[in-house]
Amino acid sequence: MVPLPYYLVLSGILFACGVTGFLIKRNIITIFMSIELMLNGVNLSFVAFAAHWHALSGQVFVFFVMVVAAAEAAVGLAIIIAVYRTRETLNVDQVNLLKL
Amino acid sequence: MLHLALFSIFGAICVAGAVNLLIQRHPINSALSLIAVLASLAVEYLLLGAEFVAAVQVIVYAGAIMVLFVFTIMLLNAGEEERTRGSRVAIIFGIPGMLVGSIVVAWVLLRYSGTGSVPVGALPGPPITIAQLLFHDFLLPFEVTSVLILIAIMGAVVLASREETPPPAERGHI
Amino acid sequence: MTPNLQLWLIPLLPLLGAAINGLLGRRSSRQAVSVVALVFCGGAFAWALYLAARFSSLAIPHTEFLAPWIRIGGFAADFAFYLDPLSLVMMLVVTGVGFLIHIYSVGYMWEEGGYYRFFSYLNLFMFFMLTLVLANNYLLMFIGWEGVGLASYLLIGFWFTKDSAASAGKKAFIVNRIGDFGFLIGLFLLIKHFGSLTFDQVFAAISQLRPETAGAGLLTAIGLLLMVGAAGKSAQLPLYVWLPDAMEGPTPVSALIHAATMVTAGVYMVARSHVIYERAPEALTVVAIVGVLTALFAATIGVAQTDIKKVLAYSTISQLGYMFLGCGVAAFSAGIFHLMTHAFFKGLLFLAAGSVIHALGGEQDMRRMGGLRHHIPWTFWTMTIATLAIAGIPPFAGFFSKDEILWRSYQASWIYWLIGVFTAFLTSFYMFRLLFLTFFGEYRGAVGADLEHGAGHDSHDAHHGHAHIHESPKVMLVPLVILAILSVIGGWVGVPGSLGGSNRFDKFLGPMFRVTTPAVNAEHAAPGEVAPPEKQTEGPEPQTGSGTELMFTGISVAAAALGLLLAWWLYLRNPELPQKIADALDGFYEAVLNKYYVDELYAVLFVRPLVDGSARILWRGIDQHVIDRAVNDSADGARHVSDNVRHMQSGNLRSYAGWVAAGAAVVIAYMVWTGAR
Amino acid sequence: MNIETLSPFILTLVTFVPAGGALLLVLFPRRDRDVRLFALVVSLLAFILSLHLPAHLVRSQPGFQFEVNRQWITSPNIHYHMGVDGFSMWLILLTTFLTPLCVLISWRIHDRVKEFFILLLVLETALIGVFTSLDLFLFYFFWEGTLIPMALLIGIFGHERRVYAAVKFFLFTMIASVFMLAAILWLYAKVGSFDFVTLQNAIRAGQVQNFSGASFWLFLGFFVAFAVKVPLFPLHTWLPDAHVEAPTAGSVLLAGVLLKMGTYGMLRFNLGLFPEQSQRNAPWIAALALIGIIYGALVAMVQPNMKKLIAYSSISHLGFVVLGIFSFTTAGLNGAIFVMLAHGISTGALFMLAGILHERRHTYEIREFGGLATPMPIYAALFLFIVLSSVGLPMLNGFVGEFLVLSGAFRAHAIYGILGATGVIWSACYLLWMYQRVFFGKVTHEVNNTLPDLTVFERAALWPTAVIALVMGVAPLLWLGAIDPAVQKALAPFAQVASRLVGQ
Amino acid sequence: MNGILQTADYVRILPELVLSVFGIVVMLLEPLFDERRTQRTLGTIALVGSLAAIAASVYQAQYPGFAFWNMVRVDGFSVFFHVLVTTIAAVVILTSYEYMSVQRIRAGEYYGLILLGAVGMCLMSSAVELVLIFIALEISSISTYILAGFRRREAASSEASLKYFLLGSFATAFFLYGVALMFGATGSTNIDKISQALQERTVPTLAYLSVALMFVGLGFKVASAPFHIWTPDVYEGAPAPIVGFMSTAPKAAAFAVLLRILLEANAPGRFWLIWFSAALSMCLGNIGALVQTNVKRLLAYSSIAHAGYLLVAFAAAPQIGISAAMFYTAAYAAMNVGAFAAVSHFANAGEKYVTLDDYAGLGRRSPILAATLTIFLLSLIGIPATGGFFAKFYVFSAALKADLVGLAIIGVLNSAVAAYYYLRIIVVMYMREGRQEIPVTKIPIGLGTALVVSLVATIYLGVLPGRVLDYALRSAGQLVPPASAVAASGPVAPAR
Repeated sequence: MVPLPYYLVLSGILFACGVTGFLIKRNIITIFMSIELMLNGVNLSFVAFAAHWHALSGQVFVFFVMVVAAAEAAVGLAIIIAVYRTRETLNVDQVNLLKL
Repeated sequence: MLHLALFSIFGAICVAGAVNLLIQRHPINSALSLIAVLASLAVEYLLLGAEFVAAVQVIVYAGAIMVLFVFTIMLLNAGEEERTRGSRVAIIFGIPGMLVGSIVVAWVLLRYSGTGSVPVGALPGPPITIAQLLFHDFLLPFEVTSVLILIAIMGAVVLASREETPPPAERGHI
Repeated sequence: MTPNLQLWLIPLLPLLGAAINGLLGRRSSRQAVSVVALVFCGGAFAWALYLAARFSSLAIPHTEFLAPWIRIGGFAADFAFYLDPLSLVMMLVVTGVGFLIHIYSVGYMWEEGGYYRFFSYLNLFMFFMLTLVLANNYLLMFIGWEGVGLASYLLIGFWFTKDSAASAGKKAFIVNRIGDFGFLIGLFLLIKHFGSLTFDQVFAAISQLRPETAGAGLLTAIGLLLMVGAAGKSAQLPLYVWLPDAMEGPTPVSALIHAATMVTAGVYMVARSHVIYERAPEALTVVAIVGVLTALFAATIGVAQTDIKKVLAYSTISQLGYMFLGCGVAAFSAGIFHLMTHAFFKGLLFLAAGSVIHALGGEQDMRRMGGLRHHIPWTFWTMTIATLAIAGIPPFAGFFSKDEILWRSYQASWIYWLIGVFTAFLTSFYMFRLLFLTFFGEYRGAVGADLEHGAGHDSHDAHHGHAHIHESPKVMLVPLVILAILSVIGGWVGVPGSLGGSNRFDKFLGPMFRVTTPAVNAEHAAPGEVAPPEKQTEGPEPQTGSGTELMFTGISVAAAALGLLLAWWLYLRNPELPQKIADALDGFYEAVLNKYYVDELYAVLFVRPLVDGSARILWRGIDQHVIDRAVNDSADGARHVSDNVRHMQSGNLRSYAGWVAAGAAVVIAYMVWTGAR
Repeated sequence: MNIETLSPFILTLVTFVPAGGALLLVLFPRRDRDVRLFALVVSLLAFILSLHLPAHLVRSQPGFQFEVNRQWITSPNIHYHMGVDGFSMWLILLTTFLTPLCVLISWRIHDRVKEFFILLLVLETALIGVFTSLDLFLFYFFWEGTLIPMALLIGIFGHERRVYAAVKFFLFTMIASVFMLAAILWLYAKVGSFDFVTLQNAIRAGQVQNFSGASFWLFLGFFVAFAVKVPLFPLHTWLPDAHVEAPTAGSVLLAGVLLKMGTYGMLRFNLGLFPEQSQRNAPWIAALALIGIIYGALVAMVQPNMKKLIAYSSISHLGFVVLGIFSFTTAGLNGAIFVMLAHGISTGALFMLAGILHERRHTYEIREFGGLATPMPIYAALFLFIVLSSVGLPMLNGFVGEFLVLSGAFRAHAIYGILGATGVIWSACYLLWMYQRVFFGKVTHEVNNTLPDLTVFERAALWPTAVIALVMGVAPLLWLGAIDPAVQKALAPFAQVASRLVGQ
Repeated sequence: MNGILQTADYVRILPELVLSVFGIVVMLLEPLFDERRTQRTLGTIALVGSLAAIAASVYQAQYPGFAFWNMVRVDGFSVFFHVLVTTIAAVVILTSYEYMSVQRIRAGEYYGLILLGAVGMCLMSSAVELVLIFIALEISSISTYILAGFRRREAASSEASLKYFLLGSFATAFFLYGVALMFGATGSTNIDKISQALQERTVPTLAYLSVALMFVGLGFKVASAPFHIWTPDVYEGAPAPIVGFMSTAPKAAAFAVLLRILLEANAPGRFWLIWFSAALSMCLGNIGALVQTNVKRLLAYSSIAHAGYLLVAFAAAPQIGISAAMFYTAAYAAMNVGAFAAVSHFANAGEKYVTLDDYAGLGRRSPILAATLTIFLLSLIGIPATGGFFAKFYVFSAALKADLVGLAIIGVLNSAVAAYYYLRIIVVMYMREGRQEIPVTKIPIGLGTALVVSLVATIYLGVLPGRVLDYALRSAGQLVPPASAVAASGPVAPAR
């Protein structure tokens, strides 16, 4: 018997980790991973809520999220490759052509 | 009781993996720790009785997406990330912001009553019922995802394809 | 029923002349121009004479409505003319003297460039002057008032290529404007309290005012303000400064505008407003004091001037002072009387001076003249007559009018009289000085030698290149003669009773000044007023005083004679003496020679500070360094802020994420806070 | 056809004929000469049409006439509501009168002729629209509409620092007028209508909720927008720059008409909608006006640049107008309108004259000239005439208005009249001094000896102004007759207001 | 809900269907044409597709109601946005003709992405189910990510794409989290159910939290402060026509979603949130734009400011506020697409000429282009007789109706300040002489049409806005049930 808030907090922690990763990681790919981390955190709370409300729609939602995540991954990695081609680096701090 | 134990164990692994993702400096390690997170999350789903989701989690995420990641990392043979200090803002505003935000969220979530606790397999998500929803109530979103994926494919092709189109033609005066 | 007198003809004829000459004159011959000018001006004169002839048979005062001008709400000011003895006299003087001077100018200006301009201006002046004297309300009067100012501006600056002339014109206009400022405020007061500017209505309303009602203070204020206007126009202290400079204009102009007519407008206005002044004793006193002081002050300056026209200018100011003194002691008819005679002899003086200058090819400095009486006898004799007249030697015109003023002023206060007499002495002194320096002794100048005189006279020089001094042409002499005659007999219309005369002039004018004078006011005159003037104003001649009056007459004549003798002694007997005297009291002499440095004083006190202040403080200071600066600075400030905002856009992805996260944190915190409440 | 049937459409016609002309101009004529002629014809047509107004205005009836009122947009409830009364009619005529002269005076323009005249005509339409519209929205519409063409005229066809001037002009007026927009919107939100008359009645009847609280800010919102246009003392800094840089025609319309938009707005809207507030704020406004009169004159006196001088002089003159308006006296208001018209004529003419000189010598610096009366006598004579009319010489247009304004101001507060009357002296000082420096004395610069006198077009542009200046001075009743009833009507509420104020 | 789909269901997603079909067709046909002809042909097909979609949306208007078991709801509101989005797509396609041929961009994917992206945007406006909204949002986002990076050779382009993508997904995650919490708070993801749930029960804190998170996500999409930060970089880097597209269509869609979620779902406690976000957006956007020298970047800042103006309408009372917002999106779309069309034409190959200095003397060199651009800029300033004026006007009057005097004042002041930097462009075009000679090509037919269309739209909205306004008002009425209108006007109270 696990109180629902536990799950929610866990998901929250994952989400927070994702945000932190986005903020502190330099490598674009890792940053992208942090985004995935955030999505997973969200998924967890979806499932948890689904259990709480006894509504399967939550789980379906998770399913859609995964699909979206997959699509994003495809596009994102493609973009990363494009950037790497033009800039020869994966460090975000060096991807700052556009500014001010 | 066992339930709580399992939750805590795998929850711990999740958090550990997530943290590890942050502290690892080589993308590969981060990717691997992310996989750990995903796997243990699948277990959490099982605990919540979402077998289908759990399965999909393992197959799609761990199976497909992460492979993609690792593949890209290899392709661009990304090395150790150097600790450039490009952004003060992220540290000065971002981190505190994150902390404040997460604290508030955590406070809300914890204080969020109206929850009993969740028994193991409280809501069995067998494929049948899922399918019911997916192909009936959520038919339209399901179909639309195909568009999404189509776009993703096109995008990948356009952006990542290496075929050389000649550089833009300069227009002369007219 | 009053017949329609077509009064409007009188001002409008000259206007027509001015318009024709102004618009067509450039292409038409001098003959045509002079004919037009003379015909229209003469027409006005003729019509004035006709009216004068009919005058006795008219219902006086006679008002003639021509057209509406301004009418808003209850207020109305129309083009309407007003005929009464006063305006008749003025009208005759203006048209008559004006006409003569027109004739004279034909000769004087013949060689000048811009001939048509001159006559069109001259006619324009006639128009405005006649409007001024014929107006039936103050606003119409103000038209004429400003208009004559304009005309004098144009005529003084007639030789506009001469900078001095141009600035003189400007100076005249602006100083007049300062006077007009006071005049305007006076009018506003009238409007505010009587809701009208028409003489009849205003005066009627005022006669209703009981002095015990607070009207007195108001009337004093109005009186003083109008006085400011008059002082500006009639060149009284402290606004007289423009008149001497005005001598830059052609001499006929000086004769017509700055001696005979325009400058007397102030006197006319004061006389016209006598209803107000009679009820404002303080104002009247001020008028008298200003008048007497001006008379003295100007006379002293006149003593030391060397420019023939300047001497005449200062004597004009001084004579105007007499007129104001006259009005100031409520002897309005006396003032007007002197105005008339003065018009004759001063006009004559100027014309004669002009003839001298003409003869000498533009020479104006008396130190380069002398002994001219053989060369230009006509001019000499007429000039002599005029001098005698102005000096107040009986039986010439000036004597009677001046004497009457002095007598009246004595009745007001002996100080007035004393100063008056002294001024009379000075007057005759400097006038005879002028006469002697110019016509006696031997010739000191050098005509034909290259003369450094204004561009305006170049043509003269060209014409009189051969060094021989010649009498002026007939067309110039005729007016001289006529005016000379007038200067002799002009005064006889006002022979005082004491001299066995019956002062017809006073009888003619007196009534209109007397009617509105309620006896009651005598008592209510402000206390401390020495011999409240109303008592004597135009009261039936105090026969008892005739003896004393004779005595005073004698004194003033003596003073005049003394002046004559002194002048003779100094400038004919031993001509080196003046220089000695001058050296003896050089500081004072310098001051007098330089007109007490009044112009310089004004420059230091008003002009410089105004110009510099505007330039430095207002324009560069406030306008550019405060207001404009503020505007531009705020613009720069905005740009500065914008630059800082730009730097949020560091271009670094993680920073952006930082902003987003921070923003999200704020939003979340706020929302939760709201929700938790 | 019967002329009477024209009356309902006349305003629309007068307003949009120039714009239509501009449209045709876009499409048709190519050669510059045709463009000029066409523009001239159009503007003259507008003028002739506008003559219909005074011809058929019922002078005895104070209200709005020639009204046209159609629904334009249902929500927001915006009407195409136009109408004129004694105030606006003359300003419309002033506009239509000046525009042909502007066309004539701009005959020499060679660069981008087409654009120039298109902008000019569009500007005319916008100006007329401002004076005709009775729907606040429509008013704002035209009000902003004047901004663009004017700014472009200055910015494209102006002189050296034209860009700075144009931007300054645009921003100043723009920023100020948004306050008015805010006020208008507030009124609309509360009353649900933009119609001037409706609003007026609603306010008079006190049907606007929490109006009393907001009225001051509303008043201020309108006032600021107008004060900048006038321009009132501290807000005037855009004017000299704009004038100096603007092309002649631009300056003429700017000084002649645009500035009047501000004073007209005060008269129509500040007094019309917020009588009480107007009464309360009159003291400081009058103070600003007086400062403007004296300050403008003094600064004008020391300007080395002819056009700047004229610009500052307009600040001084417009001060008279504001003073008159906020004296709330019959004379004051009548005078204010009359000064508007007179100033429009004489200052417009002055700018034309200055422009003529600039065309010949390409400078406005006074010290570049001197003794011009010798080479160009006719020019000098006309210049003097206009200067005198601007100085306020009786029998010319300047005097009547100033006299009325001052007497009105004096009636309101003696000190207003006295301080204002000093303006009479100042104007003589700066204008005559300038005239002397430019025309009198010997010719100082050799170039000036050869300056040609007025051309036919220039005379054609200048004579009408001179004649009108004279007529306005001699027969002001022709104008006042129509103005006075409107003034009486406008002043009607102030009686009650005064009593109410006393009550408080 | 029975298991059978009626034709009505399909009609109610007809535009989306049409668009996706044509998108796929374009994509498939691409290989069949050779390099030269591909551009024009495919462009034409895409254009036809979008036109058909417009027709479909108009036709669809006759069949209001729910479809696919309460997934989408066709009402005036959604139809409005359908038409808007599809029109924008059409105009952008027209704009792109020339651009593509110059840039040698692969037409198939390009047009395909525009069309399919439009599908997502249409769905966003009509979806009433958070799942669907999320997916639609992703579709539109992802397609714009890709389009932003279409000039792959340019480092700037791909960088823009990367930034947009990463930050976009970041924000999406927030939005998703919000959805999850909303699901947790109400047990449903259907907007109507949610609004019911929120009305019958006392609103749990969780709901507030979720609204906050969703606002973060959507605020990012509409580029409202403080989530505007990405806009300038992305707009600068992305291809000009695409900027025209993504600054209007996805934004409009996102605003539609925001409206649905905030107003239809009657999200609690939104008032001050929007208030501050609006004020901040206006100020930051305008101030930031003052010193920009790159026209695309300048317009990016201006779009932030315009998002702010739009949010003002959100803060105002629901019904009139919604209609104001709808009108604003339309007007803004008209002028901004037009402006970027002009910019993209002038920018020339490789987008060389995008700085203010390049625009110097444009008024002389190509008066037509300059004039049109001027009109768009004037409209952006908000000069009468242009759509921009009425948009602002309507928004501010709505705000004042709701007694948001403060916000309205901030708004008008900002619009006055904004005048400065738009004016700078006009000034440079007309009042400066061009320094270096820049090739000015004559306007091709496609672009010309695009310009004319947006010009006409701008002027029409500026002179006769009545019809559109009325339509917006009516559909807003359908959108907001009176009950929620009352409830929503509740939070407005503190403003007084």
